Amino acid sequence: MADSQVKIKRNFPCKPKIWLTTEHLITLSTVAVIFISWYAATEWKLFSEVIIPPPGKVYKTFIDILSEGYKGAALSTHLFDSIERLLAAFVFVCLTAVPAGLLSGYNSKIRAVLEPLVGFYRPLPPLAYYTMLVIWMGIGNSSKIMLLYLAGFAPVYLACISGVMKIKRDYISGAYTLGANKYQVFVYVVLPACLPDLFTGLRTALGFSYTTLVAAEMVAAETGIGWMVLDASKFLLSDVIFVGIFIMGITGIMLDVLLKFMENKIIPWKGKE
Amino acid sequence: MADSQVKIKRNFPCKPKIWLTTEHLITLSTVAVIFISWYAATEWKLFSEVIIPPPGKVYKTFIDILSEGYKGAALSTHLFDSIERLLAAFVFVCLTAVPAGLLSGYNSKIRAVLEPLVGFYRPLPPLAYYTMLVIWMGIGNSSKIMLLYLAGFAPVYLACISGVMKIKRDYISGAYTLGANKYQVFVYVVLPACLPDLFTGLRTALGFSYTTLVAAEMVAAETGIGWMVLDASKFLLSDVIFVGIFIMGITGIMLDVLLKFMENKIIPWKGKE
Amino acid sequence: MISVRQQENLENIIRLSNVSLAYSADSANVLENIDLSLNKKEFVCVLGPSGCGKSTLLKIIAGFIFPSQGTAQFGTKAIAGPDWQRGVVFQQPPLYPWLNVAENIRFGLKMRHFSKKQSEDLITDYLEKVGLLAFRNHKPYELSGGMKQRVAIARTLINNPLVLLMDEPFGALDALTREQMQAMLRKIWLELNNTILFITHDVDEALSLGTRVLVMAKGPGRIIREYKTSFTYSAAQENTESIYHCDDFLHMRGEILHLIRSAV
Amino acid sequence: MISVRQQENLENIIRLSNVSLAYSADSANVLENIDLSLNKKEFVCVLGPSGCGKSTLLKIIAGFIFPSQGTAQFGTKAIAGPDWQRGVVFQQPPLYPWLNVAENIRFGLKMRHFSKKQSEDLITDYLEKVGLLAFRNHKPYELSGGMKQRVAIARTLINNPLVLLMDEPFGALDALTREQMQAMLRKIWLELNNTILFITHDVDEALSLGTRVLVMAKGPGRIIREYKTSFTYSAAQENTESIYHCDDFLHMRGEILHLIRSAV
Amino acid sequence: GCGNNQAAKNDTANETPESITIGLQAIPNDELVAKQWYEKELGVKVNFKQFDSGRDVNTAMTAGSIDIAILGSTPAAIGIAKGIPYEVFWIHDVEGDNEALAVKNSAGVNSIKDLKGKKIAVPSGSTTHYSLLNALKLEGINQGDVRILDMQPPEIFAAWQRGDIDAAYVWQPTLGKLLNDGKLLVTSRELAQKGIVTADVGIVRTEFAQKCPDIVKKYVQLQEKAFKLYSDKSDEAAQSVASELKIDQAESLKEMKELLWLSGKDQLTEQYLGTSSKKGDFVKTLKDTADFLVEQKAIDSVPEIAVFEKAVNPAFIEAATK
Ligand SMILES: Nc1ncnc2c1ncn2[C@@H]1O[C@H](COP(=O)(O)OP(=O)(O)OP(=O)(O)O)[C@@H](O)[C@H]1O
Ligand SMILES: Nc1ncnc2c1ncn2[C@@H]1O[C@H](COP(=O)(O)OP(=O)(O)OP(=O)(O)O)[C@@H](O)[C@H]1O
Ligand SMILES: NCCS(=O)(=O)O
Ligand SMILES: [Mg+2]
Ligand SMILES: [Mg+2]
Repeated sequence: MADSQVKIKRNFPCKPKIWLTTEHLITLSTVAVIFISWYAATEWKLFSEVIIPPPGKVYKTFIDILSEGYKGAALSTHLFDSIERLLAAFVFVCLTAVPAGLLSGYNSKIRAVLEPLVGFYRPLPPLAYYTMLVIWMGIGNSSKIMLLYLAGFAPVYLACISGVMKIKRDYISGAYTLGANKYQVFVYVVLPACLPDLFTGLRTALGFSYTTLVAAEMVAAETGIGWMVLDASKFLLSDVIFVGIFIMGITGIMLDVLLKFMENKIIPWKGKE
Repeated sequence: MADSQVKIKRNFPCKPKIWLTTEHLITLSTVAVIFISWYAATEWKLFSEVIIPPPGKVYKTFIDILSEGYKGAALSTHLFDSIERLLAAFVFVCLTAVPAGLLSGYNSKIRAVLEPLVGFYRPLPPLAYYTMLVIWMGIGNSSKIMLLYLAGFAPVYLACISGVMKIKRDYISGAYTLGANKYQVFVYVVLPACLPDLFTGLRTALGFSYTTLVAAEMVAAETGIGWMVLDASKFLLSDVIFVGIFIMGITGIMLDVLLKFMENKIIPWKGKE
Repeated sequence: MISVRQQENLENIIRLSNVSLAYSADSANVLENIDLSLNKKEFVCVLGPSGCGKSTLLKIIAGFIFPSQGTAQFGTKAIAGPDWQRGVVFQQPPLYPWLNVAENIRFGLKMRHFSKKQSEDLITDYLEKVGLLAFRNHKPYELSGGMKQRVAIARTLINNPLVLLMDEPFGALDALTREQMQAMLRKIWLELNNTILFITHDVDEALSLGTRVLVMAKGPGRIIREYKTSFTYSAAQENTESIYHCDDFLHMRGEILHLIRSAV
Repeated sequence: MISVRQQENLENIIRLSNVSLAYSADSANVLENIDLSLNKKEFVCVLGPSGCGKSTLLKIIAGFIFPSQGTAQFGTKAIAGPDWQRGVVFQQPPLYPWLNVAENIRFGLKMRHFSKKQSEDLITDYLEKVGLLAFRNHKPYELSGGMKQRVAIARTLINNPLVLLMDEPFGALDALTREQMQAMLRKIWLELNNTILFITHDVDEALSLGTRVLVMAKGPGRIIREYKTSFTYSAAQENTESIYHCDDFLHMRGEILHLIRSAV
Repeated sequence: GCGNNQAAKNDTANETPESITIGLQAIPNDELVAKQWYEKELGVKVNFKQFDSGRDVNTAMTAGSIDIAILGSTPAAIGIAKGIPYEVFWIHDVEGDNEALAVKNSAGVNSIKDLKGKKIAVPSGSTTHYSLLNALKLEGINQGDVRILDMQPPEIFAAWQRGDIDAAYVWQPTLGKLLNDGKLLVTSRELAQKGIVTADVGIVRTEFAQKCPDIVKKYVQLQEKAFKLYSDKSDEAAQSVASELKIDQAESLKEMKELLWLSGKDQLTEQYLGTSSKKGDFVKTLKDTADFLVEQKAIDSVPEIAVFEKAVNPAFIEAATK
């Protein structure tokens, strides 16, 4: 009889995904606590409005900027211009830092040329050499993209080197004994074996480039989220600063989630070797 | 007879270290090429002196600053103050980001609290929130160290999480079957197993903090290498800027080498599992 | 003596009832309808074709994975995770590369707060048992395959767990070392009365060690036959080699080999 | 037929002269004074206690490490690195986790620019040979220990290298699968005439496969005895089981076991 | 510093704090001349903080990190409009020829009107930003007709060299460098004559001013002393500025002369701060500046004139010159 059948709860070592876990609830609570403290702090006027604008005002400013734009450009324009610069830089990073890093890890001669250069410029603050970049590349988008590019290059480059160094020796010797030449080992073994590190590098690089956004938009920008925040800070518009910071934080998280998603799609074997 | 003994060249799979390798020579040549191009470019006056000062002048300025200091403070004071800020931030990073990251990797509830916060602030440009920091913490060293600390926190935190995620499951199950409790697994397995990733994170963080140095010393500093570069740029003293950049690049490399050295001492098994 | 042990054995220490396991919701069952009890002080050997689910079975008892259906119990409690009373020797030994051989072996004792002095003697003892005294301070990556396996064995044995779960522990050992290890394990078992689940692909080994031999078949993994044996007691007393030539042994060996061959 | 092969064998394909090896300048020699030639079409099995340097010897011939003293030659040239003509089956198979079973097996063919069509049939053929047809699209981390080993074997065999270097390739296989694999390897060897160096810890296996059996001792690792054998030809024609009972076999087996035992 | 310690709230008007913090900018005026005397004559320990622009001064004031500081009238107007608790008590200088609109020779521009369609660089939110916008407005040029780029002086110079920009409204020393291949269109001195006054002013945290009026008074007296030194022995004054800015004496004198210096008495006139009972035109200047910034949508709102009246406090000059 159908109703005598007992449904048995089944366990699987690889659990199916649940959409709302305890962890999600904890995260939501954390965010809620922060918003409530923020609201309370401003409600009880613990700080002046210049220091911490109340959530309501920030929201209002957001709506205003959304409908009217900020200083002659729509919010979408600001956001789009920034993202465009970021992505342009990011694409160049992928096209150059990945091969440069993998080759440097693979061939000690190439590393001998590139690593010291990267090691030298890597700790340099963008603000220290930005003037030089403007001198060489002008005040247009190219110097801005260059700055973001330089910020992103080093993390990817170094992650690739360290990825190559960590490859199991047997993966490589195995390939040789199966008939691969140096080039094939590079393409069919080094590259896939480094993918996990590569993605970590790309995610670091994206965050890092984002971090340089305000510096990049400091000079002669008329649009961009970074510029908006900087401009607002000149006029002590802390509500606009907050709006800008929220937009950067949230778009930053979104880009990162996108990369994470791609990572999971491309490297299903991660952590299962 | 003694002279009939033939000396045989011996090979070892683990080669002894040679002090001057081909790679070193290539590195030296690279650096030489850069210096020569620099020299040539200024000698033929391809750029104005304000844009790229000749090596000779930069050297002279370096000697001058070395003997007389820059704006009332000795070069060593500038360097020392910057390094002090950096190291203070770095120590705080080690003390907080490492446990926070390892615990977040180990316990999904802790991660649910911390990861979104880090994910949110991580892409934020220091320049965007520095104003806030100064408003909250004043213009003293604390806001500067805080900025450097925040720059360093995220890379270490994320590296630790990813390190924990990559640990072979058998390392952990093995420890449980040998009698370890959760706490012991953390201390005796998770921590050592993550060391390679931890060091990668620390090196990224140090470079990243360094990168934030100028921003940190932008407001109301009177000493510091970052401040020196920024101050010089206001008066278009490009020779001083170059001196500052060289000092930052070289000390940056040195700190990194130091960390690498420690890494090799502490993790001799890296890449040999 | 044999009958005394048989009587003590009545108490179940591990009990799997109607266990099935699938690695994911959309894949077929790897194990199906497994009913298995390990009695106290039993030495159970598991034989079966490659991929039939022997390691999977062991992982369930160890508490690394949970049955998709059915229940797994240790004593009177459901198995909720790993525990040092169920010691495991893995098919691929996960030695800690940051510890040397002696430290790897000391790991369990340290976790269980043995004093350094207490441990030292035990470690030397076990290093000798597995023939690695000279490699005390070597790092795992400086060892050969068989040496790693022996470190892993010592690391688990030194803990003296109630239940020992061993997944082809002697798989990478040469004939001689293997015999020595078998003798050592037998001796420990006779002295300390652990309950042992021992996966092997060597029928001789199973017969010369076990008090019970399980034969598994695949597609899906299940237990198709059980043999009670007692050659291990003779082997403990006489020369091991001798049991290999006794008729009972050869007969059972032939039967099992036939069974495995025909089960496919 | 046997004598024909013996004659062809005269040509050396691998030659180690007076080889010693230490893993670092301040550690003792792992191998000392190894003189070893592999003739064309020979099937050489290596036996020896755990840690005596079998894998190390194989790594030298594979070209992964270089002798500290002495020379290693492949044909007339010094061995300068790995090469597909010296195919290797590792003790712990380094399958690529980003490729599925079929892709792992196809790896060598792809490197050597075989067309997809040519490869497909070969792959199916070899998957069948190692009994993993059903696991074609599985990822390596979804396989059992023995299944991984079989994928690694297929991956190397499909390349049909001149020299096959195998490090305990059947170590994780159950009796039946092992016999099947042995038969398969023997067949391939007879048909394709590869030269094989086969490390094993199973004396029966060595005797039933090899045309020559080397016995090594440790401290430092060296070759202490060589046996010429031809049981493999009988095994190829008759039932394999039968050779295990023939007197010659048992005699040689006893001698080798005795040798290994006394060498310590 | 004085009043920094909330716990030690004390009603006695004249506390002597342990130390005070003064915010400086690199402007060749009385502040830098007087700097040498502070430590000795104010009778407290003095910490100096160097700022790059008025924007950072506003931030530090909000944080309560400094007690007395100098900043431009534009950032001062922003700060007051935003309710940062400080008062203007002194005018260090009125911007003269040190801030000017320069145009590159190659741009082919001869008057402000020709700037249509050109790129003009200016540090946003500074005195020159205000001056530039007003200069354009006076000539009837719409903001939309030109491209105004926010840049800091070093980048202005770099972009100028490359020909990326056509004009820039900046201050010394960058201004001088630009003029090597450029010419002046208008200076802040000329604008001041048309009522577009920009200045560098002294501000004091309101709380500090109430608690330690004596120190503020003494501070004003030292500015007077500097003014006198500049009028009587300009070489000596120039020397002290030169050593502060690490430039030579002739250069510093030249730059000092580009500024309009005011004595305390000047400042008490109608034209500037006025008196406590009747505040002068500077209140309106600040309010105008703020209004203008709202008009330009740089800030969102401006308070009543009364707020600016309250924020301008000539009482310390009155006390000092008594
Ligand atoms: N993580 C996994 N995900 C999916 N399938 C798996 C996983 N681990 C094992 N399997 C499958 O489960 C089956 C049994 O594997 P198991 O490792 O238990 O075999 P075994 O009997 O131990 O074999 P061997 O003697 O070769 O070690 C195999 O078919 C294998 O493909
Ligand atoms: N990477 C290494 N560094 C240092 N010593 C090593 C290294 N690899 C092996 N050895 C040492 O060399 C000796 C021989 O090792 P090898 O792996 O060749 O043994 P084996 O004969 O293959 O043993 P098994 O049968 O256990 O696999 C051992 O004593 C081992 O400790
Ligand atoms: N010359 C005044 C500069 S600022 O204070 O307006 O930034
Ligand atoms: Mg298994
Ligand atoms: Mg080996």
